[in-house]
Amino acid sequence: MKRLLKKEELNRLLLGLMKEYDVIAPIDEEGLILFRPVTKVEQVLWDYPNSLKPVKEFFLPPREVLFQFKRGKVQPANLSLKKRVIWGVRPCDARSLLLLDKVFLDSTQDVYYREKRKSTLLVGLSCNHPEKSCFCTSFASGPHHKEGMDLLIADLEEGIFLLESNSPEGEQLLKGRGKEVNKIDEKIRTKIKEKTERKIERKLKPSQFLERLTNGFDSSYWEKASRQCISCGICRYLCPTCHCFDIADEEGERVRFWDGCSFRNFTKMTSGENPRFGKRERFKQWYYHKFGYFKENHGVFLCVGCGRCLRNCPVKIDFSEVLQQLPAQAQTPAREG
Amino acid sequence: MKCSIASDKFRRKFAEQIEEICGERISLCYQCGKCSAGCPVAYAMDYLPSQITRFAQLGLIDKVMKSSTIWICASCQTCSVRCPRGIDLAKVMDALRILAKRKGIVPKEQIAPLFDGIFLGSIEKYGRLNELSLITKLNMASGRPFKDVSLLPIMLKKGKIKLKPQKSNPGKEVRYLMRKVEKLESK
Amino acid sequence: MARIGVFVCHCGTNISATVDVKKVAEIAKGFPGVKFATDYRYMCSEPGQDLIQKMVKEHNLTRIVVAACSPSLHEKTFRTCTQNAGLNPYFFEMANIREQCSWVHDDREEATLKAIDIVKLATAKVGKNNPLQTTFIPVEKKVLIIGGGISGIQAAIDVAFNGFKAVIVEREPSIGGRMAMFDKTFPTLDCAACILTPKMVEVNQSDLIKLYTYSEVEEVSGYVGNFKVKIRRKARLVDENKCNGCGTCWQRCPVRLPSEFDMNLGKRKAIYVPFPQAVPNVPVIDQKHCLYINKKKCGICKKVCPFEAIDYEQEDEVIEEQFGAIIVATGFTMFDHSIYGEYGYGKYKNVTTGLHFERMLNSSGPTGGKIVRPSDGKEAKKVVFIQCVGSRDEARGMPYCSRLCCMYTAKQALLLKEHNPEAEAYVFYIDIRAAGKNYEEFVERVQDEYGATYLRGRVSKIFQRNGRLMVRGCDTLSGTQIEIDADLVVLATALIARPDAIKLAQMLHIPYDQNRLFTEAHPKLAPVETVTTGVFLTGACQSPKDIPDTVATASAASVKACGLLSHEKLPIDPQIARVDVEICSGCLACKEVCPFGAIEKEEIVDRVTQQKRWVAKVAPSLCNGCGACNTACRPGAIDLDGFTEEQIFGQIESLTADKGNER
Amino acid sequence: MLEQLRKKAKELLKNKEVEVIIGYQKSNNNSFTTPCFIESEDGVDRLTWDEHCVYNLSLYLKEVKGKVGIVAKGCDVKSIVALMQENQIDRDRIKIIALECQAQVDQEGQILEKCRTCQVHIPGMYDELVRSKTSPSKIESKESDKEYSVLEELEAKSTPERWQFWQRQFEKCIRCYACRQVCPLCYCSECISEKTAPQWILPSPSLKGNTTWNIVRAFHLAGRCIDCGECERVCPVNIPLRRLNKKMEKEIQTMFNYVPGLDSKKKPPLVDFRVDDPQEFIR
Repeated sequence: MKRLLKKEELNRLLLGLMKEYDVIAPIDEEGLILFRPVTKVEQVLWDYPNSLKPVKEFFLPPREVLFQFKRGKVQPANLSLKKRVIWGVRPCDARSLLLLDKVFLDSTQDVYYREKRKSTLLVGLSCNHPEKSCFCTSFASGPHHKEGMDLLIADLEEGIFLLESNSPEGEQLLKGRGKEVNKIDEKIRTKIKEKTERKIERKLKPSQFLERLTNGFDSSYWEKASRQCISCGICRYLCPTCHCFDIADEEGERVRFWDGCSFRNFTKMTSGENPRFGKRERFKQWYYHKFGYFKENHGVFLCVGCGRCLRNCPVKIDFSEVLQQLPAQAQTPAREG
Repeated sequence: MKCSIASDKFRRKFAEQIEEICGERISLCYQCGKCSAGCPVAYAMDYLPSQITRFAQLGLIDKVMKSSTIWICASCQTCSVRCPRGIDLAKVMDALRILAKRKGIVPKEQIAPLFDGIFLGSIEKYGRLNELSLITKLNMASGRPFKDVSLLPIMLKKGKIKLKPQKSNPGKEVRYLMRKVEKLESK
Repeated sequence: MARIGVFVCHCGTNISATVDVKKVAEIAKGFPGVKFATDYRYMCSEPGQDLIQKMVKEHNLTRIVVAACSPSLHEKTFRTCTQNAGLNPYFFEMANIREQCSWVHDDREEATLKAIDIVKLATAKVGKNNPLQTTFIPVEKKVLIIGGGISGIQAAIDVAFNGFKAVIVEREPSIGGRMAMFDKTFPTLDCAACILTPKMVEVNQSDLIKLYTYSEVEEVSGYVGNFKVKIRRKARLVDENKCNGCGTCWQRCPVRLPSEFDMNLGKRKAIYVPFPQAVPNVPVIDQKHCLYINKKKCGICKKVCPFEAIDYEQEDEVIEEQFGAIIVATGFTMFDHSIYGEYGYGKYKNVTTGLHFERMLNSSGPTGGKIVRPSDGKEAKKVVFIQCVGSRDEARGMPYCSRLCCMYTAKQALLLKEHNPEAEAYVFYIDIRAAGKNYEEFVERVQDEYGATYLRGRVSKIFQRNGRLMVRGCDTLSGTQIEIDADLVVLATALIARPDAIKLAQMLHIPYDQNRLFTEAHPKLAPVETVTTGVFLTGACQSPKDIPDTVATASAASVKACGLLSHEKLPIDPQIARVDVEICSGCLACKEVCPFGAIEKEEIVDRVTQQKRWVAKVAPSLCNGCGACNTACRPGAIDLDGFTEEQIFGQIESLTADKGNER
Repeated sequence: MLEQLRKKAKELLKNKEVEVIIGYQKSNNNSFTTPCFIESEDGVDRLTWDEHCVYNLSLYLKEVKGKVGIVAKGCDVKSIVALMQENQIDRDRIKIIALECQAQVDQEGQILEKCRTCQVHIPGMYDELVRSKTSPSKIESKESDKEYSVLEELEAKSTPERWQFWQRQFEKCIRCYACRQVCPLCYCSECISEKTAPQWILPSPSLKGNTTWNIVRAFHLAGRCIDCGECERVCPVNIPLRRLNKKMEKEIQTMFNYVPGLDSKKKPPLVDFRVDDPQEFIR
């Protein structure tokens, strides 16, 4: 179902949702654009580059209590959650959830993730002003993709919005709102969509990645590519698809929290052995996981091209280029990287 | 109070004088104060016995001679018995009194020197003490003529005082002894 | 899982009067891991220890906690007891419920609760104790003695008597120190030289004693049993092996200089031996004043020396030797009393110090034993001695009593009278401290027999009137202000630490007090030891001491040193710091903060990267387990055996676990 | 300046004085720079120098083995000094190509806070110095007097207010450890935050753990931090970390009259003991 809504009608839709659901939407928090629970329509941002942190934090939180214990008594975590809406999700982030679903729901189901996923509606906002670092079109996504959302809002500018449902729940929300969408509206939308897609200059050719990775595992290229890297966790933590975590006991709680393969202790074993001790191995692992192993296991790349890794890298490593420059052949790599 | 202590020679001479009279060495005193602490009449003295010793050590003769202490000392010998350095302080006091008398430094307000004179006079005259004349003479001389008058009848009644002086036979011998002492003293 | 036994001591009524020991034991039964708990009247008694050993067998205990007094008293007792029970001695913890509980509290209920917590901490810790093993290190059988005064000389003689080698390092050209400057010694009035020189000769002739005079210790590293010491042998410019001390050189030397040994009252030459009995009897050339060295003129000494012993080209030499123990005998120096302007030092030539007077008394001294006024050389008849100059003066001097001034002043007053019966001696004192065998009698004799006048009080001012020194003081005993016209004033200046004492202390890693005096390990029970094992103290570098005390500490220190050396190997306490080289990043902050110099740099090959890198290494024999490195280590690579982070965390957790969840 | 820089770099490589030069090159989108590692003479032309060279390259010194040349600004040289003091690098294998630097700018083109009070426009230690011919001063020199003015606002707050301020900041922390990783002085091979037996710092991003982490880091840098400001720059959630370190710097300067990174012969005060050290804090 597609409907055309004016700004005020859209606001009314949001206001209505706030009564029934916990609404999470992008806001400006002291200069940071973050998804946060909102109670007022005015707080919500409409025109924003993508949020600093991806929405994965609402499904795989940075810190999550699995259960509590005290002197032998175990108290399971409360999994029931109030119905919630994440409003204003960008298509890239929505797609990242589909990729995470493959990890957490495909075979063994992760109840913590599943319950959160089940009780959440995603209302997306298509992207008209992509950033220089964006490259979603290279990874089966795009600024106007509705994949993974219950409802997608497309900004047709001049205060008119085209809303398209993508699930029964989404359809339910749209019922009786705005007016029918006609062909002209569709045309305007296509035009905007194409214009936006053209703005995304960064184009990758992932089709060759798998082969290059297979050949390049031992390449000294990685040594040079990783040299600038400072092994922080920014790219991993801000990536919407990175999903590694660690588990620890903290004062009577067993918690699960984000971890990343860039950290030296990520693979450190009790014995002291560490198969990925070196920076180069840790740097490389990220690419092999995203574009090698995940592709082999799930048929898709574990990347949505949101560009956060590029934008936030402290030393301006161009992650999108690293694989482009990986030599196609296994032999001697380029002289300097 | 500012004063220079006496010269070494003078001090030594003074100490020797005392030693000559009573045989006690005041240089032994290390000022522990036990004499002053035990003296039963210290309350009435202007300087404590230990202070007198210190003055004597430093040769401050004037201070020693003019002090009431040497006259108030009752020679009870408490200090002598207790002195850790074995100084017989009662003897030293005696010596100081003798020296004072020799120098003619006898304070008028002190009864003790008066008493001594009258006492010795009585001995010289009678060969032994005549209590009645001693009391009468002493009270008259010290300007308190009626001091002990009320006691007289009781003492007479109990035979403690005789109106007539009792003479001792060997009065001559006593006088001889006293002459001899005077002779020695004047040397 | 550890099986813990808790034993709560009554200590008679020392603990039980304030702490409900039965209750403590009862509650301890409920602590994690505790399998047995009881109380007993005297745990340290033989039946008490038997009880522990019996219960270990009966209840199959693997860890012991004794709640009693301070570990400094009985930890060793119970460690041995634990060992005798068949357990590692470090599977024992002591809970101090006496000094830290019963003795300092009076509320029985509260004190009992506190005792329970203290025991809980100990049980939490003991459960995480690791078995520790005592290790051993070899011993170099040679003692270094720093300082060649009477203290160092006596120590060397005693070490040699015990059959061990000793090396004396003396800064001056001759051994002998201060005692060589004295005339006679109190209270016996023995001639100082007569009793000192035989010892100096003995040291010189002993096969076991080596003398490095005109030398200084420059660097000390290593640890007990294995000290490595660098010694700088200053250039004498005279070959010790060739010279036989004939004296031709100094007789002919044209340069006359004030003699330091004679307190500048006499003269010496630019090539000189400090005093006739010097050991070794080899002169040194004073490079600052030698005409040849400075102006390339003269050179007479070289020409006249029949043995060609003069070597102007000689240079300082630094030698390194290894020692098993070190005895510090660096002595003292005199307080600089010029700070007391009222005593007119420097202004009036006739105001001198005890050491000046001592040289004047000495018949081989600069005045040939005459007491004179330095101003005109005429005989001094009236001498005023002032005690406590710089001692017992918190405002401007040292807070402590210098301890021997009372005695040497009495001695000097006596000797003054012996030299000239006509002379007068006046002594201003605050208290007479004559606490020694025959000391009090001596002071009395000086007053009584020799007629020295003792005046109790400090001198306020020394000034000049009609060309004579006027000393204004007070006799508090008579309550009179006193002025004495004196020929000579002798100040009994305080004995103080040498100016470079701190440098030496830091080199040896021994502590010193606010007065820069070296600190003994325990003022009562370890008076000649320092906290650095293998370094011992003797003489006045520790506190002012007279000759008998100095000699006594010298013998004590040498016995302690020889005791160490008599072992083939030395055991070391295993409760020391340990570096986890996997974590150590080699910043060596630990090395900087270690007060014992126990940490050194070590190169290792990294297990993972296979590359060389620097890490910290603990020398077990030097480490005292103080934990300073532990706190300085940022990544937590250093842990302290016996006090590991796990143990401490365990203790904290045990206290917080049940105290409600305040999160 | 750039010409000079490239020339000197070329010489060093040519004469085999160094095997690699760590410098700056233009990043892919050209408006910024990124660190680069140059191992041959013909790579030298990639070197660049402008007001976007914010990175403190001394960070890489420890991991690059052998003889190495480094392009360094005044502030970067301070960290090299500190690393030498702490035994981390061997001065002999390092050639410092120092650059006179007026100021660096952030992504928005604003002059960095630290540059406004910079005292080391010309580095204090170097092997080669590249100076600008004109020396245009973008900075009012007076501002260097106000070194600690950045703290004024915080110091004016009451203790509870300050605590609240920092709690709000630490709440944001995601424990990406970028502050640690970018810090040249956070070189520990294993960080205390990674220690698990016992665990000093809760590893998950909880307020408690975050607070401990950030405060422990500030303490570990006390008397050592040379104020390159990199931690604050890289923090993805904008925690004003520089203020934390600057406060420590100020306290230590007041107490011990010591500024880190200026003299490699001096001992940092927190690993040094002197009898006359101020001891008010333990009274």
